[in-house]
Amino acid sequence: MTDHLLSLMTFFPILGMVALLFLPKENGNLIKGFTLVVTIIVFFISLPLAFNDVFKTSAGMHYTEFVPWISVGEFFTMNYSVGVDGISLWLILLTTFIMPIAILSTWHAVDKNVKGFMALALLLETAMLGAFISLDLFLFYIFWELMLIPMYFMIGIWGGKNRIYAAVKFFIFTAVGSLLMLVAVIYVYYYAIQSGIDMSGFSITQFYQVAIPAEIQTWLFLAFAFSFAIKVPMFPVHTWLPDAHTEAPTAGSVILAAILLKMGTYGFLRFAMPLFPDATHQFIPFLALLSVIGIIYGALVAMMQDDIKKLVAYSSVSHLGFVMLGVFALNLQGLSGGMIQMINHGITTGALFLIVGFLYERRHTREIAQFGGLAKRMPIFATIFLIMTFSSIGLPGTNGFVGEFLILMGAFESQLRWFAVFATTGVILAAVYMLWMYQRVMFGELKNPANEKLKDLSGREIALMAPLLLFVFWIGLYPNPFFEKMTPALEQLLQQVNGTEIVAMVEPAQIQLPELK
Amino acid sequence: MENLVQEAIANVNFAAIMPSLVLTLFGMAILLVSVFLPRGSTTPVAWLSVVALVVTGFVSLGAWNNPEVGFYGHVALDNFATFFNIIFLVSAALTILISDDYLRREGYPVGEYYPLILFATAGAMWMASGTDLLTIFLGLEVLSVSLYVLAGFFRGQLRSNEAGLKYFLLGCFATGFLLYGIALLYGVTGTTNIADIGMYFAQNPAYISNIMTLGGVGLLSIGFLFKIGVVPFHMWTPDVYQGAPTPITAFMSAGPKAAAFAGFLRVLLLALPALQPEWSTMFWILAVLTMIVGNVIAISQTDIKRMLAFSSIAHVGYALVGLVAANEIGISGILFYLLAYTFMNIGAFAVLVLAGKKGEDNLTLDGMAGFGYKRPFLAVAMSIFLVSLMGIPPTAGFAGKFYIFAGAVEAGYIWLVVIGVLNSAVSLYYYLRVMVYMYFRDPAEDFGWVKMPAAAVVSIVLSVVGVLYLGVLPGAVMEIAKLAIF
Amino acid sequence: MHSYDYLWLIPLFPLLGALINGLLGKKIKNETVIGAIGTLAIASSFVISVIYFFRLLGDSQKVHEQVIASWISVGTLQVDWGFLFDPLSALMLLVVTGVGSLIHLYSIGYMHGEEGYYRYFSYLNLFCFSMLMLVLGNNALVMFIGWEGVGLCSYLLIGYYFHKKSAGDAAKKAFVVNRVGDFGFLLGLFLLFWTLGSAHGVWTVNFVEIQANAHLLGAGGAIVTAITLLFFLGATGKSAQIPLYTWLPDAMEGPTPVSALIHAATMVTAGVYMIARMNGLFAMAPDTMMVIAIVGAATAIFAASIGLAQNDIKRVLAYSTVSQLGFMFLAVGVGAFTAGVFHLMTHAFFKACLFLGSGSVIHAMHHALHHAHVHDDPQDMRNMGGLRKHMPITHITFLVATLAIAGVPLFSGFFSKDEILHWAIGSTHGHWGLWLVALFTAGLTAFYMFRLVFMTFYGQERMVEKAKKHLHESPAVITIPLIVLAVLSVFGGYVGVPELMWGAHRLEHFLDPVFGATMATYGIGMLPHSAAFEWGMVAAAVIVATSGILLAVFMYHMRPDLPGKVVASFQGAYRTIHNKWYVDEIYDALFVNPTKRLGTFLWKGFDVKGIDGIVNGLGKLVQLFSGALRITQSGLVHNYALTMVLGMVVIVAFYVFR
Amino acid sequence: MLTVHHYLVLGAILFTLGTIGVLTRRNAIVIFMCIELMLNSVNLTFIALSRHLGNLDGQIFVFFVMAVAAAEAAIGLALMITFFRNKESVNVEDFNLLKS
Amino acid sequence: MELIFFYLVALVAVTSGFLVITCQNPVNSAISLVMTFFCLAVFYVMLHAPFMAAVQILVYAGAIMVLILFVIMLLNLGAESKRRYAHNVVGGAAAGVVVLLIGSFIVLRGQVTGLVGDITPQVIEQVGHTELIGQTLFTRYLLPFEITSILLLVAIVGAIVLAKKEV
Repeated sequence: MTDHLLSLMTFFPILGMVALLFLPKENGNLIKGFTLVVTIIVFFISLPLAFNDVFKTSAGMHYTEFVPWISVGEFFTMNYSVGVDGISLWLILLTTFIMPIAILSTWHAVDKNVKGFMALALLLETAMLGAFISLDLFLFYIFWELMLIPMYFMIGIWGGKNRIYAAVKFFIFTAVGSLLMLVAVIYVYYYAIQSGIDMSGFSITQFYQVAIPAEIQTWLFLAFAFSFAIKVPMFPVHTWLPDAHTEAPTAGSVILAAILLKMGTYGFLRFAMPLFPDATHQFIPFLALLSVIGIIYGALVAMMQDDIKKLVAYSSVSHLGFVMLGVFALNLQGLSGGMIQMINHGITTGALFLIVGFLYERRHTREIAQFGGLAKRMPIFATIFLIMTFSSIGLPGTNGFVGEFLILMGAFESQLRWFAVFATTGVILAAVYMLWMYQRVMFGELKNPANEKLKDLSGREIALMAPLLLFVFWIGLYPNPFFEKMTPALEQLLQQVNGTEIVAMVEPAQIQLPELK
Repeated sequence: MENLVQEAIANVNFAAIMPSLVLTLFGMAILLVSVFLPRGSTTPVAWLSVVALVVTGFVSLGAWNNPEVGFYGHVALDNFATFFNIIFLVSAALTILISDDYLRREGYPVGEYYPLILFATAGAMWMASGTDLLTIFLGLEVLSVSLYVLAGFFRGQLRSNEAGLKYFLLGCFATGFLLYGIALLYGVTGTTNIADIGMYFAQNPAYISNIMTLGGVGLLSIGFLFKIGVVPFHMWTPDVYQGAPTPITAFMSAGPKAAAFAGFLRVLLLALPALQPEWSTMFWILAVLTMIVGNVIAISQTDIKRMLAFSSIAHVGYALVGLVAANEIGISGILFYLLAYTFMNIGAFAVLVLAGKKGEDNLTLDGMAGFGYKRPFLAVAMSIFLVSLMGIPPTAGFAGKFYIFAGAVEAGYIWLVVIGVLNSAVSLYYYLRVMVYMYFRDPAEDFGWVKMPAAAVVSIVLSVVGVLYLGVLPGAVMEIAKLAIF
Repeated sequence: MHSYDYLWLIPLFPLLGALINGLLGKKIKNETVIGAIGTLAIASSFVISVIYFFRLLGDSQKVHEQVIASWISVGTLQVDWGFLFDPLSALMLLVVTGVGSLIHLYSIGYMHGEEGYYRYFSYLNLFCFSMLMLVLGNNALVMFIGWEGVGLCSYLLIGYYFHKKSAGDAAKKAFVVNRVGDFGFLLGLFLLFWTLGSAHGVWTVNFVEIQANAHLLGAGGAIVTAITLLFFLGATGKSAQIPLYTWLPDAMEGPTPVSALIHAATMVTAGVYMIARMNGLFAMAPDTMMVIAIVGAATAIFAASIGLAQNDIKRVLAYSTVSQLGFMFLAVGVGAFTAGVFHLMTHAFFKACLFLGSGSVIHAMHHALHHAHVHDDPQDMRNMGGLRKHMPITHITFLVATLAIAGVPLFSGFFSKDEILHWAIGSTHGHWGLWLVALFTAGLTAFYMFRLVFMTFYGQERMVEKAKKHLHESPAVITIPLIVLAVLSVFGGYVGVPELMWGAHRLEHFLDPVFGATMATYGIGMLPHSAAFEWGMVAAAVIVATSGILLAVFMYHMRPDLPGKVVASFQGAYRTIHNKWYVDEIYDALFVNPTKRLGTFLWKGFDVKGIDGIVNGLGKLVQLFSGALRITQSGLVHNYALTMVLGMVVIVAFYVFR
Repeated sequence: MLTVHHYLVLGAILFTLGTIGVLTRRNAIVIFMCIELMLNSVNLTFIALSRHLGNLDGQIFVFFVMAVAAAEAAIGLALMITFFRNKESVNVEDFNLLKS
Repeated sequence: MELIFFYLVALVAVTSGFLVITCQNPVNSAISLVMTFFCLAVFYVMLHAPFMAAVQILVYAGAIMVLILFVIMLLNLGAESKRRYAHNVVGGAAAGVVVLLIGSFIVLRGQVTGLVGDITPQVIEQVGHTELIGQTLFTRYLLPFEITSILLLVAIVGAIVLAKKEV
């Protein structure tokens, strides 16, 4: 069982999807319920990972599986090679954790073509989990691209009125980046082969061994980084995000914000940085600058939004800027902060999108000006919204603080000191835009008669938010269980990126560079 | 005289032409059958043709790893030829499966249609297995003449006439260049046999730079480039693809294109390997031009057939990338890609066949609005084909593109690959647009074509299976493609 | 060896109270029960605080740490959930829980009948919890939890009447301005952590360790100055000093007991407490000390000047709070940590008393106006006057507290303020300029406080006739806290009677374990002065205070027409200070509006037009290109053939002329 | 002395004439005739080369080219007839349904 | 002598070729083309390929051109073409000139370097051209010959399918 835990977890949703196709199309609740059960089962399958203490001590990959997949003689091989370490562990759990919540959120939100939506959601889950567990770059790429299609349809079919533009923009932005990455992936592979490494597939652990000259790293890193930066999204390639988020249905936004964006940051951690350490160091000032610009820029733009969802979307840009800053700090605090902030963003922003969804379901508008004074009618909602707002702001005691604090502290301790100083202003701006929004929506007189009859949260909706609330405070008050399992992996990553110990397997002189034509 | 006869008898090796022989015999038999069938009942002919193709397929497979040569070195049934034969047979079979009901719908239930496809397939086989420029030329002509007829098959339809005539005039024009090139090469080497030409240049490297050689190669290339549809010899493609009956368009985009590639590859790799630096450079430029022109023009198309025509130009550009690389991966990548392309493109056209109304005026983007809700099965299939055409995993299109680009990267053509992927990015736009219309727009009107003919469904299902199989488990076929190159 | 094992109970009780009221309050409904739960929670903490306080008095070891659990443990950063119990925190605990308990009690009566009663008590308890965390935390991060927690509760309580836009605005403003301060606090913490760690190998955020290792940074260095200045920026936010004081007057939108507890007695003094807590650090940066002293003095006089011209009873008190906080900062700035803490304590007593008194007045006025069906502002002093007849207890307690704040001898404020004045001129870090400003401010304070008293309790009854008969004294639950606080306002100062006045200054000795070492190490202390000089200073203070009072008596009691004339003759000056020196407007123009404009520009200009413009422009470009290339596809066989020939020519030429 | 180059140049000239015809004439049948002219020039080239090289392959090739030309003529003219039936024209500028 | 004769015939061939592309009436073009074909037949004879010359006349002039003329008549195209040139006549002519330049360059500067075989005029005289062609065609070119049969079959079927009036 544990031998194939990861595969079971990853492909169970696909099985569910196939089974789903045989359910009657008309019975929406049955389909939703079935999907919910599938995702919950996946969550329980993934749960043993969370309780495995091996991650506290060992940085390596666990639960590994290896099946030869494509092999074309001496041309190339690709393997189904998967595993999990302290970095991917949490993202996997985040995925399996968020999915049932996202599905549950669709209960009243999705009513047309339910079957299609659920099938896509399950396909998406497989793709996301697959990307997180892949240890073969080619496999990763497959899953990475596979994520695009379900999301594209989710936005395009179940989205708002500007959905087509948003869906196409989402698809093209993301695909453009990943196509360039593909070139780099192939290049790295042949580089490794030509430098005499007997590659078994596109194994990343073997790629780590390749000593690539700095000037080549530069280009490869750029290709990878571009792809991941779009996904993160970093300034200035973020503009797909507000549109995608605004138009996507609630569940789509939740998945997009909570998990899909993490693909980008995860890509940096897993691929771009350890594969090309020299280039990483070379580009850190630049990327950190973009992160900081993203933080401030996202916040300033978020401040002026009049659509709640767009505001939350821009706040994502800001928060992901924090994550990237922490990652680029390249020390344990920054990285841990970045990691925990990824989880935080998943929980908090996911929750905020759910909250927006609640409002939208009730009022069919997301325009801030349409609201005001809702706190009076919806006290429970107001409380939860408030907690999530402050979690987003990074109030100590909530999860947001732990992440931001560590990121800023990590950045401050690294060469990015001045970046950290400017990034800290994001702390102020976050309060400005979140509180202003909260005030305009929840406070004030209840003037709009359409808001008079708003109902407070239902049991289902509270059940949806409860686990998220739990994690807001858990991570805020006692984050050590999370840290202790990611630390060994992060330390190893640091060694790879900063390391003095990278052993060049081959003398650089021996390597025949393919000539650029 | 006695010797001559002995020699001639010794050279008659039916094993070397067995697939095409079987196919032409079937073709003639079916031609006869169709004469005796009552007017309008073409279904038996169609199924007979499928049987013919299947039988030929088994015959072809029997030749795998069992190369045969014969007829004074005019043909060689090697793995290369076999691989391409399978491509032709697959494309012909898929085409025939979608044709039957289509012909009836459009009002041309003519039995000769199927033998013509079979003959065209046979011609393609001669192109792939011909080892003499003459054989290749004749194969090309059999193929082309059949296609001229098939493109103009709907004789009451002006569009179809125009397509046939344009194809005919430009095709003959290109043939002139091809022949002139062959003549010049003949002048340089004194032979039209590919192996002999290769040997001649191997023995007399000085003559490679003979201007007549170079001019001959240039002119010769044009004949093939025209058939393949490489910019600037591509201009017939959109018009003909748009005007021809849709199944024929599907067929043309897969089988004949592959045939031209087969002949061209054989000529380039066996007769002219010495000129590789020259033609690699030229194909570099042509590949870039082809990709750009195909993709860019496709963006502004609203007729889906025409859009797919431009997209097929772009795909030729991708395949040419493998030719630029000219290494094992690149060349076998072309083979793989052509097979993958066969499935995905014919699949896409098959969906169009079923989506169209009589006269096919509705095969525009607007006409596809809401298609996903009216015909969910077809729309899902279409989406899979489009995704494959985009080159998104886990589909055949991605595997093929990966294969070819890997070859180019290995050969060091990084920038070419970068241009290639950027072009893929451009292509996303117009492929996505079809999906946008199918799923994200509300249905404009009802679709007239209610019946889902079993044969066409089989064709679509086979295409889907092919696309997904080649996408998820491409290893086996890639291995075969690797064994199929010289 | 004494045991302080149950220290964690002190913050726990209010937290429990907050949770119970917050989660179940809506179900409980009964106001008495809710109020009792809230009050009992904080009162229990008070009891423990008192017990532990006396235990500490008798304890030889004065500094106790208690670690509950590890909070964040990432590499070099090790943060615990830990408490620090030493004389300073013990004193603060008493003030917070003590005053807090009284205000809870008071609130039971004051908030009677308000919607969301449970919510109010939940927030109030939560505030106490946060404040206690702030006070008790043994490291900067736990303090920061409290620091931000009180900010949150402040936000919630200011915004308690959230249906009023002004309340929402004020709440948001308070939080955001505090965030600016937090920006400094965080950066200071980073710089401190990093410097101590990387340069000296001490990776810590623990106060005790910081105190012990601060000297490693080197006195007077640029880095330590930067660290302390950044921390001070944090303090200016929380404690409403220039330049971040603007939120406090607006914060008066909250219920009056909240103003008393949060915006007078406890939260706003957190900055002072923080500096006192890290005295070892601040003492090493004389430049920062000087800045603190100057900012404190400037704030004191500046806020006092605004207080002169306000008519809203709570606003006057608010500016007076800002001004008094300025005094405290002046104190810590000149090295008089004890005096600062001393004034913090006495100020908590008398200012809480004043606020609660004003609350009692407002309560009565509101009641009366409400019954009279008049929509006059119950907080506007121009509608009051002569209330002493109607509200004798309130009047007496208010008067006592006013005397205390005015610095009338023998009242608590006298001792603490006198000590500050004394240090301002006489300490190693003092300066006569500071003293002069402080002295003048003391005079202003006396003046405007008595102006308030006279306008409220004396003179004509200016309220509407119908309302007068509805005016009556507040219930016992309100007056009892008033009385207790009034008593404390009188006698609270006696713990710090200086030697000069034949006292023992018990407070100074009590706090010596906290400040003593620092003062000795960095040579902070009083310069030697003759007794005559010192008595002179005392006399000056008394005279100035008295003159202020007398001026108020003259202007607002004997010649009520005079103020109007004065105002008329100094129209411009009056308008300026009445409008708070237009600082809010200046801030709006300087920061708020440009930020908004920048945000709008970045969104509509840069994001939509710029980036998306480029992206969509690229798309458009490709489309244009596509349109152009399309034309080549003319449909004409000739053109196709011609293209082919040209292609042929180029290809052949390429081969031939290669 | 009559060399193979004479024939080759003549072939090139005729080929060019054919090409020009294809490029400039409007009548599809004339265009087709021009193509025939091109093919014939190629035939001439083949036979001249064949003669010069002393092997028959070139002449055989011509034989096949002729067969191909015949087949093309049949098909081409049939296509023109069908087109003419629908459009009353064989002017290539009337092939204007499919474009851009 | 031979050279002069060559030039004379070549002049006729080129002139008639020129007429093909310039004549207004397609019939005239066709006649000119037949003229060219005859000239080519003459050249074939000069090149010791009498059989090819015969086939040239029989197949081209006899069959193909008759077919073309037949179609021209059938469609009654004689009077129709007022404008004989397309709009891009200048471009076409210019392109033609370039083609000519390149073509002549190739054939003049290129060397005919192929292996010289043993079919000399003497051999042809001895064995007979038709026999030689026949032998070669039915031995070495057996397969292409058979393919041609299929090609012609396709052409027949195709022509019937296309030109047939109704289904």
